[in-house]
Amino acid sequence: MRFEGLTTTQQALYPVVTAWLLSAQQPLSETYMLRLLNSHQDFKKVKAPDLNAVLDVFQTCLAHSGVALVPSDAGYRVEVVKDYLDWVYSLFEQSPPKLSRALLETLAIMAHRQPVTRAEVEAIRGVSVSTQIMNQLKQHGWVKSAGVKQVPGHPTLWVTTDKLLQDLGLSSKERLIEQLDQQINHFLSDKQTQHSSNLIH
Amino acid sequence: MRFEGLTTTQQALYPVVTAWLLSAQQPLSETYMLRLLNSHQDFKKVKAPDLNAVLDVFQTCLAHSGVALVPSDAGYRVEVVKDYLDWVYSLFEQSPPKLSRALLETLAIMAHRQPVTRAEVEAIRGVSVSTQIMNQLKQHGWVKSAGVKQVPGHPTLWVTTDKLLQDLGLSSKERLIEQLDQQINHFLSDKQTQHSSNLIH
Amino acid sequence: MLPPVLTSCVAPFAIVQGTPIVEAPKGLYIPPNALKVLLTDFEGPLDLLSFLIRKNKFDILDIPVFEIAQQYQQYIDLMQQLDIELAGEYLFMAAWLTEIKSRMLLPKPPQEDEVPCEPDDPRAELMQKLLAYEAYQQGARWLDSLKIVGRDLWPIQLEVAPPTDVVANIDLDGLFLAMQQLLQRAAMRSVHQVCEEPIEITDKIDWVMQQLTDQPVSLWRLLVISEGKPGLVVTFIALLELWRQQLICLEQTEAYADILVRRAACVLRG
Repeated sequence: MRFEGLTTTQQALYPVVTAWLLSAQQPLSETYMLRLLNSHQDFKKVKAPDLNAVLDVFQTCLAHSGVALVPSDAGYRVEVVKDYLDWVYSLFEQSPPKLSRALLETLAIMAHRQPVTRAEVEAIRGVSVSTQIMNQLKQHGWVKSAGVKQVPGHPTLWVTTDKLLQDLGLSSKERLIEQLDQQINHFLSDKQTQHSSNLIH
Repeated sequence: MRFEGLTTTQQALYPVVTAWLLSAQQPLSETYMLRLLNSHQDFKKVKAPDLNAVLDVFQTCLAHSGVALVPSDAGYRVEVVKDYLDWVYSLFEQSPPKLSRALLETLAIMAHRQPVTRAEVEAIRGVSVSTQIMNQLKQHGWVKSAGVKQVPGHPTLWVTTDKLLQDLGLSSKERLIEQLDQQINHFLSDKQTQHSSNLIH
Repeated sequence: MLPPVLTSCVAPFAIVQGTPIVEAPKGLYIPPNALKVLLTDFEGPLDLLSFLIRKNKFDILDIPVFEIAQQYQQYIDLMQQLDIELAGEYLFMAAWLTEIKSRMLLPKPPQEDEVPCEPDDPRAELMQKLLAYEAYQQGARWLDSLKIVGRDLWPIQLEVAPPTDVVANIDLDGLFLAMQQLLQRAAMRSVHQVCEEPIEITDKIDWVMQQLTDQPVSLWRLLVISEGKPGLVVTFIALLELWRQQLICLEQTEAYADILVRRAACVLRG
């Protein structure tokens, strides 16, 4: 299917949806995208078939490329095709991969609130923490389980490790927590100043 | 230009290069991609025209979408184009940052004079650098401390980061300083010319 | 009433249909707030000075100090009338300008012929400072003209989990940045939320007690940013309630220091 075959609304939708799919760091469900679109004046009446037509065209565009639009239970996600992963890894050899935002956010919460359950992290982040991220954190040796929480379901409690402190160049866990505390204080006091300066004008 | 118009080698190159461009964490220069490709058995003989043909097709595929393949000083990068930035930010529940004049002035001085202390910046601006500005610069990940100056009080020395270069699309710190130098010298010589012509008339 | 400074400027303050307007039409009202915004927009005394120089089309390498000093003083007076809090730097500059003025009034010592008087120019240092500052303003404008990631564009970086043998770099800056983004999002969310889930005080009390150990914990750690203001209030009430029941101790070593919270039991034991 080609772009030219789309309706005017769908053509207007196309850049928005493609920008989302390529920049989102987690799968985007159809429902979620529709909700976000419908909340906007221009796309109030967009329905699932419109979205699907757009996704079809995007899929066609990505044909032959090293990435593909992959649907899963959680939603659509653009992923590097397995066959070309090794090529992407060869980029990492030159410069080690940066950690994803989702991973760093999860780690920051775990460090600050430890011991903490995965559900508690999710409550703060507002989105779910994927198993992939938990595995990466464990693989790097930055978090470990420290028993279970005495609530129904007995979820695992997570704490940060000495290896994380070493990698960050910090002397103690207290220091790490203290530094994160400071960040929060800065943020809150900045907000306060911004707020009061808004009031002046 | 369409995928079908590519040579066999170029067709084999296409998925590799597209996977790179969409997953790389920094802009990729032509030279860099060619070097990486040539080091591999299959692509020993790949030359710049092959790469360019592939880039052309990719560019065509991205037409109408919310992202574009953009060359910069530092290399090629796929980016969300400005018109759709607000949509991406709405996905992340954020809004694009505004950069105040005070922040940009402070950054220009820090970049040009690095390593530099806050007091030195203040001496040039003739006004104190607010903690809020320093925090914003740190939050963008654009400046970091690099030890202390060996003078009484041991003030922190500030330098710019690699993230700043990436965010500005510049290839190196030298390039940043050089460009600022040019701007500054250009300005100063302009003023000098104006001054001399004032004296003559 | 129009402040005198706006009418006394030589340069036109507006151009209407090609005709420069030097004097404000009578009865024109500038809301004090708008004026305030204009005046608080200056990034310090050097910025104000370079604005005045630009506006009057003066030569920065040959500043007419008397005129500049007078106009500068008018702005300062105006700012004070409008109760704008003036940083000390502004007053320092006013004093400096006065000093330069008086030094220029002193008779020059007899000079040997053909020796340029430039090095003794009392204005030299000020002009040098202004020049350097304006040069960096130019640098800032150049930075502003660039396409900046985050503000003007968003680079696409599909997430690829690294192979197991690759060691990732981590640093505190990265962690701080993540924390920052998290807080920003939480702040945005609390603005957007129309109806919020109520946070029960009894739940909060349970939760707080779970967080506490024998070790003192900073009050900040008990505040859940994503819960917004209602959350803060509920946490506060929960803490007061626990304190009233003598289940926790609150400590503050000095004014404005972190408030530390801990279980009361350890105090009894200690």
